[in-house]
Amino acid sequence: MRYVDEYRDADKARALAARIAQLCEPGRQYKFMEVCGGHTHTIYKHGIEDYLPEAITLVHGPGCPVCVIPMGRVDDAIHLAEQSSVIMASFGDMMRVPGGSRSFLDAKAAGCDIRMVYSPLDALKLARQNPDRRVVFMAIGFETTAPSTAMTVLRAARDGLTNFSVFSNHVTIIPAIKAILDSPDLRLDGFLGPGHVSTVIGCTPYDFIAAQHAKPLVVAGFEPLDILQSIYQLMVQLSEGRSEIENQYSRVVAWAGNAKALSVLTEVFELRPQFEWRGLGFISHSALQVREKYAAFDAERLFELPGVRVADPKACQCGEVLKGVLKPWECKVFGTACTPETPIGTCMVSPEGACAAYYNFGRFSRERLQQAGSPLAVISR
Amino acid sequence: MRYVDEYRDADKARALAARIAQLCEPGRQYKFMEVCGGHTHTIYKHGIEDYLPEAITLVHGPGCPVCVIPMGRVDDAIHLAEQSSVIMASFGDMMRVPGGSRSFLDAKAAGCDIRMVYSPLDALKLARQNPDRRVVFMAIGFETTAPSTAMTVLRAARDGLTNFSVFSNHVTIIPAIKAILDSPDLRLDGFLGPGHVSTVIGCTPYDFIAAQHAKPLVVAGFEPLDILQSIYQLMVQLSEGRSEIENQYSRVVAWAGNAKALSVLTEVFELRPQFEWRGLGFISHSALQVREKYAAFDAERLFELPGVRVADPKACQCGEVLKGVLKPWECKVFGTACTPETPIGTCMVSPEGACAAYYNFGRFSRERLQQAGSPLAVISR
Amino acid sequence: MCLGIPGQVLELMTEHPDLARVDVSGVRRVINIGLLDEENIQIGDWILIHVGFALSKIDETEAKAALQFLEDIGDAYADELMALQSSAILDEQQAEVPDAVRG
Amino acid sequence: MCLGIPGQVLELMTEHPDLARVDVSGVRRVINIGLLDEENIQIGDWILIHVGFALSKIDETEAKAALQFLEDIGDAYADELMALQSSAILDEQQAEVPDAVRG
Amino acid sequence: MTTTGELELRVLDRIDKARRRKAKITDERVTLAHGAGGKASQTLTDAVFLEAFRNPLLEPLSDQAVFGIGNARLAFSTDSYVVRPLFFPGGDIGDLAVNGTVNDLAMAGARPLYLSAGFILEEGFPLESLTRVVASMARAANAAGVQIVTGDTKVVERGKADGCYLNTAGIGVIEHPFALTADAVKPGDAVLISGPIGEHGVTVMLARGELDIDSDLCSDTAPLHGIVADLLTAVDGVRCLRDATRGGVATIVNEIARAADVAVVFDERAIPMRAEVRGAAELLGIDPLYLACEGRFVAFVEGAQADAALASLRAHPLGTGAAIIGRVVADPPGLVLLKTEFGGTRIVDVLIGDPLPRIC
Amino acid sequence: MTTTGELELRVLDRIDKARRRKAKITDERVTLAHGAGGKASQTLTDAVFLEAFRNPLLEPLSDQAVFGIGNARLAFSTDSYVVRPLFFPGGDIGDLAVNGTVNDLAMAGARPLYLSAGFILEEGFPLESLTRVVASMARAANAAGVQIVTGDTKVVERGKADGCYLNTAGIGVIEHPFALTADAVKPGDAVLISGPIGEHGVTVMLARGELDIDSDLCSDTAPLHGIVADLLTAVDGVRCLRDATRGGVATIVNEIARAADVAVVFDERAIPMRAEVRGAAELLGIDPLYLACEGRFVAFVEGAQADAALASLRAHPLGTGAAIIGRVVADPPGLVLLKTEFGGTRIVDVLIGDPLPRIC
Ligand code: SF4
Ligand code: SF4
Ligand SMILES: [Mg+2]
Ligand SMILES: [Mg+2]
Ligand SMILES: [Mg+2]
Ligand SMILES: [Mg+2]
Ligand SMILES: [Mg+2]
Ligand SMILES: [Mg+2]
Ligand SMILES: [Mg+2]
Ligand SMILES: [Mg+2]
Ligand SMILES: [Mg+2]
Ligand SMILES: [Mg+2]
Repeated sequence: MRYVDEYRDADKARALAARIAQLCEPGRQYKFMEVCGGHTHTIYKHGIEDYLPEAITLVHGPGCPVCVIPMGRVDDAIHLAEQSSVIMASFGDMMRVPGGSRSFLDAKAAGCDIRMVYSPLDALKLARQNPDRRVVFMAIGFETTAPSTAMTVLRAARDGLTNFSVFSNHVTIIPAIKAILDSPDLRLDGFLGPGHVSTVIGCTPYDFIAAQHAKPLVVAGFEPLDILQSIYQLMVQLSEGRSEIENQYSRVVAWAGNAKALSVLTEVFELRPQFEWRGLGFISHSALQVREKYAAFDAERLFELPGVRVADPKACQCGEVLKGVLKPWECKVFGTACTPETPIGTCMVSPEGACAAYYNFGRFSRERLQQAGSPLAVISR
Repeated sequence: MRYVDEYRDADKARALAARIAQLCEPGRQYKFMEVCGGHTHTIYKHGIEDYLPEAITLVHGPGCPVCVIPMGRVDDAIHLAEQSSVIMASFGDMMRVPGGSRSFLDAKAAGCDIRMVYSPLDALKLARQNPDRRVVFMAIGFETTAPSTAMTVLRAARDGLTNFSVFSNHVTIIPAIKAILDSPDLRLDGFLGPGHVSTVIGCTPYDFIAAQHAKPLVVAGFEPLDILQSIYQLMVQLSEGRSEIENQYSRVVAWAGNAKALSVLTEVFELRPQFEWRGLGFISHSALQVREKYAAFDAERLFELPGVRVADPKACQCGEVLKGVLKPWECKVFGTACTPETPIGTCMVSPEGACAAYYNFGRFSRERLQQAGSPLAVISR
Repeated sequence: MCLGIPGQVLELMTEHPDLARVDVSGVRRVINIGLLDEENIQIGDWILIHVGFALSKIDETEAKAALQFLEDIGDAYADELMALQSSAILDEQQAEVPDAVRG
Repeated sequence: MCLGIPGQVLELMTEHPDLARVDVSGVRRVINIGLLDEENIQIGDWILIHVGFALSKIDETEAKAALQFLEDIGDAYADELMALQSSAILDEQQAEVPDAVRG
Repeated sequence: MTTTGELELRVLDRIDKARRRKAKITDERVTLAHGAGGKASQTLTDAVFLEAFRNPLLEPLSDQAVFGIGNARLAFSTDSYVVRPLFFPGGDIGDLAVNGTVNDLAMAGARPLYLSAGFILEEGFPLESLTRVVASMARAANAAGVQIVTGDTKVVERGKADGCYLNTAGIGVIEHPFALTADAVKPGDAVLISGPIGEHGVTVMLARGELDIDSDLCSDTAPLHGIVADLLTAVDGVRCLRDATRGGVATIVNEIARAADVAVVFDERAIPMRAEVRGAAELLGIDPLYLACEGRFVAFVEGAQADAALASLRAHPLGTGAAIIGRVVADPPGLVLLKTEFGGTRIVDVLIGDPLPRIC
Repeated sequence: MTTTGELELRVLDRIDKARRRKAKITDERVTLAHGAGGKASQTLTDAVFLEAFRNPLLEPLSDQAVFGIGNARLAFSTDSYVVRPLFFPGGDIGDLAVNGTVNDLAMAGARPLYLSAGFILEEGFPLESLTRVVASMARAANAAGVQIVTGDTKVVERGKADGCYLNTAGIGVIEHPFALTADAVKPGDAVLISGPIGEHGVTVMLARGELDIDSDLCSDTAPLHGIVADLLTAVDGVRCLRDATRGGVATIVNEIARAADVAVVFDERAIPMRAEVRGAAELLGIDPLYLACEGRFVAFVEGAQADAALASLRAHPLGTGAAIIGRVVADPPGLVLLKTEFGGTRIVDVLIGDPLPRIC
């Protein structure tokens, strides 16, 4: 596959890894946060950590749209799905996410009409095919996904559909990064920037990270060499004493982002005063709601919602994991009470969640890895 | 079973049969019509003909509600069932009755929501259970059944139900008997009167048969001894030169019928100017329609119906069979093209239909019967 | 015409005066007796059931009289048969019939 | 974040100017390219697909430059390895690793 | 009257020929009748399944195939179970699925050994119900002395099934020398039933609740290989056995009459039936001869051994209500007759479609 | 960093213990995950079915039971088929149902002989479709040299099924001396696959049409007993065979790693896969290792005979794409690892529920 296979080459990885290792100052520890859950997934799926010296630690960030949905919003969505007139359309990712007592999958098994879709446009198609039902699209995602939802709303408006609405849970990444930078627990040396969010918002919104917090950020692609190269670029900046915004993913990300996508997003959505993030609490101006102008397509306006805030389970340490303060396996219930089969927190549900990624792909010790022939073991000796 | 077993006693049957045989005038042939399909069914199911001398022939009449429904009405009913909002409720008897191209069973297999009910009240229950659907009750039957439909309409009216209606195909027996008496093809010596119709209408409506046509009629019960006894009573009348209306079924039928049932019937229904009977053509004042007052429960007023008249299949001789002019096996397609599995005419569908009764129960020759040990064979020698 | 089955009233539904629980040879169903308003139906009464409604109350006196008539005819016939049995013709006839179908 | 996959435009839907048929390694789907209005998408172009929409057009020049950078690093490393190979240590290490997992 | 008589005979011959013609499917769609065990089911089996799969082992269309592997004679059978409701007085889909296949093996005189179990579950089916069904299967397997040794589970989306469907297949070993086949049946044979008919059919029909009829009836579901083994030990003139499931006694006896080209004459008075079964049948206008049993079988036995066979059946707890209910005669071939309680004679034909309640 | 390392090790041990704990069902209702072949399916099987039916033949939870009757060693297996759509490029529910059971028998090294066929049809199912399915079964049976010798048909009301469900059960005879069992697998064994993975899974997923993705892929459905027989003749070090159906290669290899208490290390680069399968998997965010095949099997073979086994597989028309895809090692017991193309190592765990497309 073009633009994929080239970035999975083990020889180039070894070369990059050697350079990265060479850049480590003896005795110094480096902590980089990959903001984006997609990166977390790639890191574990391809075993990228095997190429990193012990001095470098990757810390998983809050950029997993499924992980940050609070339970109360899931319950609201299930409440919608329970209306006999409603067909709930959702990405597969949402199906297992637990609300206060159950997930979409549970609700579906109990009789709710919940359909998996690949695209918000598929939800629109459902609305056309079922004129006597009300189709609600469970809209989740960061700035990457919000323009697609917005385009879909615009099309529904153009076509005069009266049985389609979106339940917007779209969030924005910058306030989440700010919350993390403001957290006293965490000392970070730099960031891997979310490449696909940047296809929309570009690279300039990260300027404050370099300017105000003096941290480097490299907007990174999603293939393993992209990540390794981005780490290399971070290490180079640190070794040179720089803290700048760089774009490793320039084949896909334009520095200015996608103007059309931004304008569509802004046409349909506006910032909410504040929004609850799972584990992180309320963050102001961190989420998108449908504008008054498109009220006819806003499930929150069309339906009554319980809107009950549900406290996270006591055992759940997702907040700490999402902020990068805890490694997944440091959570007390990790892998025992909380597994992908019986998730307590959202981070164990989404394939982009740090706990799920670590449990599914990375659950073994460095020692065992070396026995199994880690490339690092080969390189570092 | 009380009031059942006592009337199935073979010893008494032999005694009655002997008396009947004794009453036959040598050389004379007797033809009696059992007006009612229920009688036809009993006659074949219990093998009553085995007790009758060859001089007596039973001729099957038009009193099978399913048999006389014209194909166009079945098509209309299927048209109703095809409306996605409609639940069609029907007695099991109707399920296999062919319309112009298909039956309820076919329509159900093709996706129509058609439910079998035991009582019109069950259809009412369906309406209560499915407030967002429109339940149509396929009302068929003679005066026996019409009061039950009427009671159900009255109850729907009392309870203010807005999603229940009846598609009335109720017919009345007297005009059909008149049509038969007016037919030039048939010479009858007497009638077995329809016992269950008489629970409602009583015995006086048959007076014209005795008075104007000088034929005896005995209102008969439905157990085999009831029928044998009724035949005996007919033979006694003939031997005594009488032609009167008698009530063999006096344990169930009051001479005056059931006043309450008649009043309920008259409250809800009125006579149609004319109505088509399968095989018999249009007969005036022979069927019931819902009165204006209960228009809200009349499917014919609530829905648009195609109302197309469909000609009977060419091969079909049901009309002749229903008038008693032909024996079932004298129809050219009987038992070959027309079987209960692939019925051409309605008489092959209903278990009360003469063709079905004869095909299912009676399909063997007198010769073979005698070999198998017919009681008649025993008695008559 | 139309299927009618005798059943015996087991219970009158006090809250629904037009309903009664009826037994038919050990199986039971609630039947609408609204068409028998004037019959003053009681527990133990026999009624004729059709499509969930009672159409008439069965008259035990009439039933007995009719059965008596049948029995009288039967007895008379039996006497005649007795007289006939001195001749062996009938026995011979029956022997030709297979066991299972012997009347 | 969010899954994005590169695909190549096979066909532009003339009747729906915001739709294109796109190939991803031999499987094909119609993708909405309405967010790339200003990119003047042509057959043969590569785009990044996300939830049925194209989010950006892939820049081949940038891609080549980036790959060149990786190759340069790779080549340099290979040269260093060559130099190392005179010592046999590395071969010995590799022999301990099972065949199937050898990098 | 001679001409009428002759005409009637000609008509009857014509009908007979029509009935013996090769089955042809005229329907465009599957209807419930195709699964009811009667004429439509037979037509479907003949015209679609047999036509496509034809082989000597399938051809007899018994409820089981019999073949040898190595030195063993084996019987192999399958059935799917879609009964609604899943739980009913006297049983549930679980014991039905075990006993049903055990009985199809038993009807070949086999000792059932191993069962498979295939579950098709509807999304949302309560696990508690599944556990009940499975526990009931385990109990039934235990009682029948068979082991469930292999299985499969599929889950389909809500609305694509009705809670739980089951399939069992079974293997049994035949350890006696008799070949129990339909075409072994001969005029002079006696027809026996192992107990009262129709209890399962009525129980399930009423348990659905749609008819609002209640009763104290229980399903007759039971494993029959024990009583069969006793019968085969007691009597060596057993020709053919058939459990009276879908389509009831009438349908299976018709199948055998056709296969053996003989007539069967039932004696209505001899047919054992509980009063409640009769009551329900009268109320609904259905014929109990077509009601399914799940723990009764019909045995065709050499006439001379009928009483010995009856004694053997009655000696087994599952056969206390056994009876001789008919005789095989030569004529009219392929037909089943009923000598009615009333003294008349009528035909008992194959069931057309599902038995529909007759009301008016 | 030692304390972190030690803590991590302690955590891993805790997890390992948790994973080995007896399966317990926590769900109240059946979900699609219980039928997907992954962890939920295993839990259901262990906690409900095995618990109730427990016997030595069922206990190994292979895809078939193996037992002796008389002097013959037999394999017995069943599967139900609920695939949607019924017809898809390269196959349909009919040949799937034949090949699926043939293959489960073949995985015991058995020669499949006889099949049963159980149909559950939805009222209204077009007879033309049924005829197509049946014809396809007949062709597949013919191709596989098996006979369909017994069957059953049930019809359920419209809306209570999805056109047509099938069950097949099969009997095969084992004519070689090897016991092919999961616990025979040992460190040092090689893991082979008979051809490229995931074609059936992707084909069916796309054929549903809901994703609006099209491709030229075809299902890989095929009968495997021939290629298995060749392999068993060529090589006597075959330890265990498993067809890579529901849950895909990942799931079945996990099952075996657990049963044998060994680790398996896959080499990602060696795993054969068509470009289209990869494309669809990337587009949908699913892992092809979990995609079902219906004509591929995994063979565990003594390490020294790996090349001979590979040669034997490649010599058969159904094995031209065969490959050695991994090795069995001792540690970490019960885990399956993947050496990625990129050079890293990761775990390949049992599938959780149905593979859901990952989009964001
Ligand atoms: S292990 Fe579970 S509860 Fe703990 S942080 Fe991870 S997802 Fe949350
Ligand atoms: S055989 Fe058929 S067509 Fe002829 S009269 Fe009877 S029902 Fe009508
Ligand atoms: Mg809903
Ligand atoms: Mg309808
Ligand atoms: Mg069977
Ligand atoms: Mg069976
Ligand atoms: Mg299976
Ligand atoms: Mg059977
Ligand atoms: Mg199997
Ligand atoms: Mg299988
Ligand atoms: Mg069967
Ligand atoms: Mg298998």
